[in-house]
Amino acid sequence: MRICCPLCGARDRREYSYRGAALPLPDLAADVEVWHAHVHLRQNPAGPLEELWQHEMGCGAWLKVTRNTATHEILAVTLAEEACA
Amino acid sequence: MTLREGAPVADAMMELTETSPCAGLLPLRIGGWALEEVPPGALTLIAPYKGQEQALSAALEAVHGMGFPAPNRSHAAREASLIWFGRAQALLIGPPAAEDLAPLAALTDVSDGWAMVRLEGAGAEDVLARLVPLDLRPQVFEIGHSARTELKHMMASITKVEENAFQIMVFRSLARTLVHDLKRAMEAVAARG
Amino acid sequence: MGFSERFSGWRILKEGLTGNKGWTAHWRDPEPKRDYDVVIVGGGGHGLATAYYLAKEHGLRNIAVLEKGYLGGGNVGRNTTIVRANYYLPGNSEFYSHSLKLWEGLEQDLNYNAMMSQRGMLNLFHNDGQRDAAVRRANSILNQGDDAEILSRVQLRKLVPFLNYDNARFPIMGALLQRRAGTARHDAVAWGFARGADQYGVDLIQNCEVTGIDVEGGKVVGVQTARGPIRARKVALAAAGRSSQVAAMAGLTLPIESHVLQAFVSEGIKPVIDHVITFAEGHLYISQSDKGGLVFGSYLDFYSSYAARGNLPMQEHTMEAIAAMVPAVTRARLLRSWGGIMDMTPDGSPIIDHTPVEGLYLNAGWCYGGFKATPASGDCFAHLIATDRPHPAAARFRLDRFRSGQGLMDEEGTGAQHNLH
Amino acid sequence: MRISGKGLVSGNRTVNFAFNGRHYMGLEGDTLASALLANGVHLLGRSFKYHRPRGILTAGSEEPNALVTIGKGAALEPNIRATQQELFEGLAAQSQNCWPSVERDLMAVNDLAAPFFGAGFYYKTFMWPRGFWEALYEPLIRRAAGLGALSGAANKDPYEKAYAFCDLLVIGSGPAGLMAALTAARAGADVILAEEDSRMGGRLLAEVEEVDGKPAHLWVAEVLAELESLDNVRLMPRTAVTGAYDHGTYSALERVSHHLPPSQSLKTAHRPRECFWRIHAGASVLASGAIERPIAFRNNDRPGIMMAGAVRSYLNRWGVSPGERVTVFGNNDDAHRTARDLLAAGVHVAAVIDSRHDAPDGEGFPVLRGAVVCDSTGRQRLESITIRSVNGEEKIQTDCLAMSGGWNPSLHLTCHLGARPLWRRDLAAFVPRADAVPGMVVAGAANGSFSTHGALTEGAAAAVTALAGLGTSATAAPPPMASDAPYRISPLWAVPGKGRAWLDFQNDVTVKDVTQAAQENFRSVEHMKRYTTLGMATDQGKSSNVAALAVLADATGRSIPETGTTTFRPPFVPTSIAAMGAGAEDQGFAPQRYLTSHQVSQDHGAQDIEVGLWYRASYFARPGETNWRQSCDREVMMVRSAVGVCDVSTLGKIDIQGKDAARLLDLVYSNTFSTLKVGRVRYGLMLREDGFVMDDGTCARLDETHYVMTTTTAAAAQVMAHLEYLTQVVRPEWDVRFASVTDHWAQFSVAGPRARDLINDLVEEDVNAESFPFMGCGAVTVKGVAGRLFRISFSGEHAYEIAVPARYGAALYRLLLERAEALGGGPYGMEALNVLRIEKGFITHAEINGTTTAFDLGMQALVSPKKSCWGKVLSEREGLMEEDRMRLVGLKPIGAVKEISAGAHLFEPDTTVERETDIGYVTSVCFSPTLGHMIGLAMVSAGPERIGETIRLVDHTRGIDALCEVVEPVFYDPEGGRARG
Repeated sequence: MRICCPLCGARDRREYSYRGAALPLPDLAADVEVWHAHVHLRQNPAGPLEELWQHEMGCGAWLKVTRNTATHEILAVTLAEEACA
Repeated sequence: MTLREGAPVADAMMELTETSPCAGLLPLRIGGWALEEVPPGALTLIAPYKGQEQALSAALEAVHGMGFPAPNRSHAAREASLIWFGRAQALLIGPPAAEDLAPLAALTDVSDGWAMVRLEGAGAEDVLARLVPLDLRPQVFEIGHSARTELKHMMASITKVEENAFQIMVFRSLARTLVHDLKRAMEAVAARG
Repeated sequence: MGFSERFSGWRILKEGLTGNKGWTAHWRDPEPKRDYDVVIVGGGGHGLATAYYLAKEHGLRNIAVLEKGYLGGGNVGRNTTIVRANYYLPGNSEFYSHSLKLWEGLEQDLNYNAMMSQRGMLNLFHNDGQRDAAVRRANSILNQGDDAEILSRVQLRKLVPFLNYDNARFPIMGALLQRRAGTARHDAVAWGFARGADQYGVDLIQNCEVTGIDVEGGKVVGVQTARGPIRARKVALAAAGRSSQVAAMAGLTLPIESHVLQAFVSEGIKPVIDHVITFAEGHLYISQSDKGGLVFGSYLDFYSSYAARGNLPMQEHTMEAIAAMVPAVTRARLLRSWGGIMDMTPDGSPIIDHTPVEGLYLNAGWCYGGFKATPASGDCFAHLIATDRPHPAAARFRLDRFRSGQGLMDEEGTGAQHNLH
Repeated sequence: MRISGKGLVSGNRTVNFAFNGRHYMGLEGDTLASALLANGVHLLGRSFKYHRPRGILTAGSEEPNALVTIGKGAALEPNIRATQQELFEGLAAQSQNCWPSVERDLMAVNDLAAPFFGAGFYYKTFMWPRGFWEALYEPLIRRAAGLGALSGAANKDPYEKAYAFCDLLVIGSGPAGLMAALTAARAGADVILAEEDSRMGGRLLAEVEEVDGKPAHLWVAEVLAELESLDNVRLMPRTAVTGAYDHGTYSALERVSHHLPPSQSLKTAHRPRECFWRIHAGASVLASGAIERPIAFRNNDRPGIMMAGAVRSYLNRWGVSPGERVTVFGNNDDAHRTARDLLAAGVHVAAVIDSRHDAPDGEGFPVLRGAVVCDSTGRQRLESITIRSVNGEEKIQTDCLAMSGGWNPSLHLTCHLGARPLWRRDLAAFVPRADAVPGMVVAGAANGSFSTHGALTEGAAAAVTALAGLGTSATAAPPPMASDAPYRISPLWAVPGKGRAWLDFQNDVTVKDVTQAAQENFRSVEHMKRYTTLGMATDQGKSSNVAALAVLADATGRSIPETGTTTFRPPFVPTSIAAMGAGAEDQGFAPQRYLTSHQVSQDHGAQDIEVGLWYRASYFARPGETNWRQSCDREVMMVRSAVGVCDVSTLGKIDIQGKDAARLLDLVYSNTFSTLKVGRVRYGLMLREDGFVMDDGTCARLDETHYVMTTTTAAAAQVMAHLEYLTQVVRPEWDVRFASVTDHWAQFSVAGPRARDLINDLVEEDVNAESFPFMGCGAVTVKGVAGRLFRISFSGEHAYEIAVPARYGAALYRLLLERAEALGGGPYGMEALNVLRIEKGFITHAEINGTTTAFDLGMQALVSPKKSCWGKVLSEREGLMEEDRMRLVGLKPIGAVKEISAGAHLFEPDTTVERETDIGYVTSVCFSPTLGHMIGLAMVSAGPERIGETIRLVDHTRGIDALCEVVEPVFYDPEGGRARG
């Protein structure tokens, strides 16, 4: 598997680490239900999924990757700082 | 803390001798390749503050004669080079960073944080191909190109400094492993004749 | 209820002498009825075991198991066949202890030889911290009433002399041994439960994908399938790897992320490894099957996936772990690799519980641990379905523990990120 | 029998080799198989289950029978295919799975018991009495397991892994592959041409055929010469592409030195045995050819019964005829080709048996149309076959039967991403889907185009298509003249009749086993395979899967497509663990991190211990000290009474700058850092998103917008990634930068009553209570070097951490030890450090074990109520705030037993010891030389409420059952006067 880092270009999967689904962040003070849902519950689709990866062994950038979990096809990659700003 | 950390204050008082990261490990000559330690000069991480990218690049141009490098690129000038060192980071190698850059970027002295070696010889990329998951074909990774990647299981910075010559950096404490892994790769490629 | 066709050595002899003409189907292929007391979604190990125990322990007969592919085609048929009861946290301790006891009588109970082999499992440790954790675990196991021993480096070397003792990156200090742990022939477990359930009259329906769950007034009334609608008083989900999709049909969002876990088998070689050996630093587990193949695996590939296949970095990591710890077997050649889809939960432990929908029951989130759990999972799930009360051995496998924080079972202490367990 | 003047090895140097102890001669370019056939050796091994005598079936990597063991001692390697192993001077091979010898194998009795060893027999028996399975049955079965044996010694041969990149990867070097490579190469693309065989050319080396008006192998040589002359082409012989993975990644196994004698010279000492390649290709052309399939008939497994294509390979490539009186059996025209070649070479062809009624006429050999072979005789080598036709049955003497049931395209790699192949009736074979692997184009026989002309044309076209996908335009190399004979076949899978007809030769799976599986309702092809073990031998079912599927379809009254498809998973050929794991052997599994003080510590008698990836000093053995405890106790007392020095550089150090630095720290730490004064240090706690404690450590404020954070050694990388997450994903708008400076600073703890004297002895500044108060920090000049000084203590003593750039680390450490020793102190290691911290109740990852909260650790006060922080909300879930959660306390033994141990569990006195009554566990223990007894830290249900109570400690594994008093976790100087003073 290869992911195209917006900064470094296409790199082997082994340079990246995976966090999970890229979900909208709750307010820090949001109540426990909201944080419970954010941290634990997942739509977990068999298909396109927006997820967070970090180019940990490369440039260190966090990426928002849209990837099909059924085929592993990568549909889009952006820098998380831009996507989440 | 204006005193630049790591810089000898007055040589007369020196009692602490220096030890380089690869002391006792290098140089090595195997097959057609030479592996040598690059003498540790000053290394400064330069991380531009928000919105200061252009100003910083201009200031760098002015004081060090090199603008902020694009991703995967490096600049070289006399006794100094500036290599892209990851997201929003460049590494100034050689002279200490000018203090007047401080308002524009976080400057972090990492002069002693890295082991830096130079691998030279025809087909050096064949040696690195044993350790680095990077496309190093000459037409792809040209002189002046620089990448943050992994070397075996270590974070590394690799820069093509000349035809058949690469500068390789890993954290200082990993110097032994770096030399061991490169040596093994050189021996294996050499043994194929 | 007895078995219509008993297997035995005599049977083998008789059939052998008469040209093996007399063997009959291990299970029927019935047409689905229009109405069942219990419909179990998923004909994998857990679904089949659930059907078997519902029939055997609770006397239910009007049961259907709906399988979208072939029986036992899920993770029960793609794992590293390890059976053990060496967990240390309350909840897991009593459950896997119960499971191991069921394993020990399983073959006679099912009249099917699943080749349960209590060859012993060794968890290596490499430093004081790991040793203390192993001791804590061993004491938990012993307090639960199961067996565990701490072996010194010297004792271990006598038992398994071929490990890398003399020049390892992480020197071997000793091991936790559970003698009653071991392996079983994974497919045979599924087939045994299928045959057993079938002989109790359970309808095993293959190639019958569930496409919808019918809920009326907060109560489940049946399912839609590729072979038409089926009414049911109770619907039990045991569709590991697809739990999220199936639950979504009833409007539920689960605390589950699906990840691929690879497993590997080597060419057959004469016996070298008699135990199951695990190497924590590399998350490696390795054993040797009765056919001679080395069977092994390590981490997840770490990214969400429904593609039952893995990628190179984790394959290489797994082989590297063997090269590091078991250099005597590295001339063996990898023959096949495959990927299973794991329901990963935020604490790495499973769920057997009611759902907010009346009559809808959930068995999911087995992470890596599903195979060894098979009998107890079926027994406890059947108990819940039949009595609407949790089985004491699975009472802590609650769906609401993540919300409450009460009774989390994070054996590895890696936290709520699903893929880190 | 070698036929002089025939074959491509003719005239080559002779090579000496041995098989089963007997010595033979072969030719350079021979495989072990061709050399043995040339020497009239046909019996090579025994089958897995029935120990049937077996010979050579094929001429390639699909070989199920001819597996041998090569090498001696630690170099012994089992399961090597004689059909692939190149001959080298001194090669010594052995048969497998037979005892005492391949000719007389006692286990052959299994063959007589065959009726009782039908499919899945073991699922139905060996169950009584219980316990006999492990005791009796299983050991017997295990003894029969496997084919070859490993030596039991560690594999010391060198192996390697490597990466390669190209525009186009061409897999296979037959007509299609060569044309694809040529086309792409001429277009200037970067090409890798990978060929499993030692010699490139594929079937063109095995057939009598003209290409471009010249013998095919000469055309091959010309093409290779052109490819070799181009520097954008990389030829990789002996390299099998083993897997197709996501996004253009392929794996390949190169047999680097299997064909060479064991290395003698120093120069080749490091030459790898194998190399495991990770190839990334922009696109690929799969030109892997096809595999001929056997026909199942009674006793079709005897030595001498071979694939027709293999017979041609041995004849035309190696100049060997596998028999003197050959018969041919087929359902397609290729069979006739075999007869033609043999005849032309002067070999007697007794008959061609063709199941088709419309089979073509023979050219100088008799053709029996509409006939089949229904049996054979010959114990260790074929003697006769029985032919069944309309005129009844007839027996013919023959020593070699060449059979051809048709060809299966080698589409294995197209299945690796999950795609299923399609059935083509006209070929009676599966062919790959066009879109099976993104970027891969399949050409030639692999795609079902079996004529040479078809393969040449398709190969060139495939390269054009593949490159177009990369935006490179290429023009197809013009296909040379070649035969375009149509492929005519009428399916024949199994000849009906009594007895055992083999499908999977190695695993001994017969037609009967498959039909019995169907009879027992294992009708799904997956069920059938798993029940019969068909296709699970070392040949991975390459020659048996499709036929078995057809037999199953027949037995269940379904068409083949209805019954299912075959699928394949990586690797395409068995791949050694050593190659895929190369680099991890010995100590290569993980990088090794060394401290600047390492050598100096060694000189002072330090024993190394791994801490994460680091090596640290465990303790410093002084002359006369006979165990670690003596050293440890001395070092502890030394710190408490004088001064000790310890290298703490492994702690993660993160330099944080920017106007939002303080905000970031308030977010990441549960307590407040924005209020920290410049020049001061504060202890902080970090929570995970789920509210549990992630890490702890100190953080110093160097100036308004500049902090340096310290993490534990274990969590350094995790914390770094966490900070990146918070600043890039959670608060990308904040202006804060950070960098790891862990390796830049050599940092030493100087602890003990004399610490200040020692420090003042080394730094220019006057270090006193005012300039460096407790938890103060600042710049100092150490012997002329600018460094940092932090007055912090992890020992409870008056202590500092002094840091200088790492190049001065060794020198400063040496100096520190020198001065410390002058003050009655010296170095201390991890063991002493651990004792010192337990005496003070300081926690480490033994307590921060991922399942404990700030509340559990008695640090709720560090979760500021005044601000929110990362993880706070979930840390306050009701279930995490219950009084009876396991919470941190101290333990000291009060009963007769004075020993306590980490990992022990805790109970109320006078309760039974079982899970239900378990109320906690011990996290850390040590002998405290300061207090003169053992002490421990523990997590106990409602711990703080039990202070003063007696508790029972049980460690079954160490046989400890002790009574302890539950005490506050701080055992020493609870007021902290010593550290502050």
